[in-house]
Amino acid sequence: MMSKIVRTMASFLILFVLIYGLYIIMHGHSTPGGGFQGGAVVASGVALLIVAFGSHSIHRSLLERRLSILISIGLLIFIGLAFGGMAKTFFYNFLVGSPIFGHIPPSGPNPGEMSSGGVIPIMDIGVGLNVAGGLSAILLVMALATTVMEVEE
Amino acid sequence: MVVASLAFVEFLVIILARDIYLNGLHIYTLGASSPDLTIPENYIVPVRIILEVDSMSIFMAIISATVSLAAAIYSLSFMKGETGQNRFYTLLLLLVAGMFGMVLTGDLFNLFVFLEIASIAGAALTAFRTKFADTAEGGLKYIVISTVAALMVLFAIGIFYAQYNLINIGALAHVMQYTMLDKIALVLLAIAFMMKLASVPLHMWCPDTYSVAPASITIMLVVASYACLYALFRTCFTLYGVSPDMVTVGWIVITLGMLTMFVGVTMAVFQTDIKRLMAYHCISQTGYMLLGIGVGLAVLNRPEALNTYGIAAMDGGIFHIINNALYKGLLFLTAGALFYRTGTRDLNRMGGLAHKMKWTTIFYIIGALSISGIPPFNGFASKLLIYESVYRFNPILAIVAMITSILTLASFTKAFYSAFMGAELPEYQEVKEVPKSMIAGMAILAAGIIFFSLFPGLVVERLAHPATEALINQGAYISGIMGGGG
Amino acid sequence: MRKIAIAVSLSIFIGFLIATAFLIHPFGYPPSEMDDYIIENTQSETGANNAVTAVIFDYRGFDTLGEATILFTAVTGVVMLFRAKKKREK
Amino acid sequence: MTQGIPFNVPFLAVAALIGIAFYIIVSQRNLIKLVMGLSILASGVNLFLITLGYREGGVAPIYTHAPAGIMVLPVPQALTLTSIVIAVACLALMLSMVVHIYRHTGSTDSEKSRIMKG
Amino acid sequence: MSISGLSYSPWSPIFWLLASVVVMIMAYFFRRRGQKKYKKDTEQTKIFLCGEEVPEAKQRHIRAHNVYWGFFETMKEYYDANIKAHTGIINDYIIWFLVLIAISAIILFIVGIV
Repeated sequence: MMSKIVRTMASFLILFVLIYGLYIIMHGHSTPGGGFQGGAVVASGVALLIVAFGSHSIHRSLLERRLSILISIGLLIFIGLAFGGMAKTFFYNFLVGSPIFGHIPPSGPNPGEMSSGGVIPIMDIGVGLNVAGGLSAILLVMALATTVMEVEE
Repeated sequence: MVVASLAFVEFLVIILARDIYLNGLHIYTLGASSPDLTIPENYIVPVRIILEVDSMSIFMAIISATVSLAAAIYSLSFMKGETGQNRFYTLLLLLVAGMFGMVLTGDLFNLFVFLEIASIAGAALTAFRTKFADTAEGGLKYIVISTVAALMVLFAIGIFYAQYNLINIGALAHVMQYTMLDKIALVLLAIAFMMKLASVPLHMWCPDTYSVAPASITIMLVVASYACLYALFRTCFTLYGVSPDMVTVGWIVITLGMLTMFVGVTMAVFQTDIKRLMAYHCISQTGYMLLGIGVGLAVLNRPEALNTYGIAAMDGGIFHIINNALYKGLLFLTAGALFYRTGTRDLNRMGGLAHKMKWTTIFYIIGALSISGIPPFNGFASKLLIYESVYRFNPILAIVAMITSILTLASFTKAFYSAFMGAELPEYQEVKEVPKSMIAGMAILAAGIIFFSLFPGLVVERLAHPATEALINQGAYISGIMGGGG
Repeated sequence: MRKIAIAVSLSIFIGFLIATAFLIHPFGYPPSEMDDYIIENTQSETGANNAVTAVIFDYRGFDTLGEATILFTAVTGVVMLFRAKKKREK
Repeated sequence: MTQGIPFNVPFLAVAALIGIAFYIIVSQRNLIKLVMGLSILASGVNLFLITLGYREGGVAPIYTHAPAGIMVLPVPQALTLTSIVIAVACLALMLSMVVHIYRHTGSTDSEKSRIMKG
Repeated sequence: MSISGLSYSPWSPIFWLLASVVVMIMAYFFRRRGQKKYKKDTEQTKIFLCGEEVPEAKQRHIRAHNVYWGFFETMKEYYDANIKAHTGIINDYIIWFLVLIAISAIILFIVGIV
């Protein structure tokens, strides 16, 4: 538990961190970034909260069981999309050319579009959930475990 | 549910195996518009990840599926009463997935990824019983060793990528020029995999890890280390093939194999902890495989020697892998059964348990006779193949292998005597036979041993020999990827 | 004894690493058959502008699946390792 | 080979990083330092992978608002991303095991905290 | 090839199985010729030790540590060196790894030149 200034700033900054992370996840197919990077940014927001408020008060609202559900959902999205292309092969990008995200951008440098990339944006979201949940769960559990030990001694 | 899924996997593997023996090598390109499209249209090198399954891969897959099925059935009652069971089974399935990925993939980087999956799942499972003091130590040793080995593998992959801009095994073998950099990569890959499969003098993590893991996990770790053995074979035979230094590499492998056999077994005789004793045996049995394969590697460039005894040596080495996975698994499971009922792994504190645990004793006897190479059992069949062929290569090696076998018998007699024989000790009056599912898990492996003992010729011809052919036939593997002439 | 072993083997190992550094292609001029194909065909095959993301999720999607699985494994392992402690707390 | 950076300096940096990492791993008895050494080793290998993909004067392989010119290779970047996540996963597991070892034995020294030998 | 030799040679498992069946039948016949008066849980099953007091089960059992004592005593130097090498310290495992990489790299290097 840090001082009041840190806590106020953390609760203010966490919004920006989360929005930035979501932006990186959503725009992975057209700008630098992607599921892993955005997920890591979101997890760093959780780390900020843990540092500011202490792991026990975070643990009250963010159980690691719910985080593991998040991880599983992300992984299931990913695997489901991979199986979606099963008509041709595993991991076949079956959404390219279809109405959803199917737009193929002109070749060469261009301004970039949201609705391109086939399954890639959705996979980004799945992996983003997975990484954000996973790294937050690791941080939370290890923070809890170490603080409990300090209390005992 | 876990058992059902693993049984289903076993079923799928057997179907795939039958198909492969009938039709040869299988290719699956992930993400292409057709599974056979290994190289994109109008292009020269493969871009996507390719799964490539030949007889050797499916041989290892059969071992993994069988042993993990037995381990899962065994765990049902072995793990009863522990907390965190759902996570235990999740990790067990992930370990199986890692092993399957390692043996079925045709891509080096993918091999690295699955190696790490198997390592992390294995290390976490090793430290599963957190209430004991030594489990975390075993897990830490395993994961540190795995990480160092895996990073060296990754460095070698980087070297390949820098030279040829490829990470596919078949395509790399196609363009391999055997430069100085390739030699460095070969050393890194070979030694890293040797570290993972616990060859002397890199074996010291092995008893520490195997002895503290739950018994059903230990046998999975044994099979995971054989998946690394498979990776070593792939590196030496398929990736480097008939390059001129293979004689040297073969002799390095033979030397390490001899050291592994001898040091492993002599240290095993000394142990008083039953699972450490078995872990040292595991090391020494790995030496047989390295010896058989090393002889094959050393004569790879001489066709007449290869045909007279090289192939037989490799058959023996590969047959020994599946034999050892079965009987070593059985022995570790009996050790787990002893631990389950007595609560100790220390042989000094055991005795007279044969009066109470009849099935465990019978399974132990089967496993011990088999591992020591007593004639009717399958351990003898594979050892005989190795002795006969290695004797023609170099008699001294065969003699050391026989001494190792004798010492193996000696140490298992010691363990048998002190754990099962003797008077009924007062502190074990309450001991009962282990629950049914543990017996079922052991019975699967014992049935495998008996089947292999009765029909060794059949197994060698149907399972081990195609695997050897697949290893030697580098051209077929390459042409699977590159198509046509290879 | 241990210090001599460390010194000798480490120096030989670093020697080989430096040899690798000199033997490898000059920095900035790698061979690029596979990557040229990816750079050229990313947009038409996957529809993504970002070639790295295209490699991660399309060309080498199986690796990414393995990687996500590794993260899942690590989370499962860490949560499992610290389970007993939390039970005692409650 | 002539213009740009002479003597493959980035690869020499990789060699130095891996050498330092191995020195830490073999000489430091503190388990936390050992884990730090492994982390440095992972960074060294990642640096090696990422330097492999660089092309003289190349831009990032992203077509959105890209300036004209050659692009650096995308595959090493993807491989590095994978290996970074793997390193993080290993690190988390190793640290939690070190915490357990410290709880049981009260020491993070690899010689004092060992139970098994021989 | 000696694969086929496995099924026809005297090492064939079927042959050994038959032999063990014969031995079992013989053992059964010898057993049938034994004393009929033997009964369980009477004085007959007690251990006879020249009339001495029979020690407790705990003392009767030879513990694992003492098995093969002579072997270890003979090979003392080998075992002392070996156990000294198995330190159980993680750092040493990595040292062995480096040493082995160095040795095998040098061997390959020299062979490549010669």
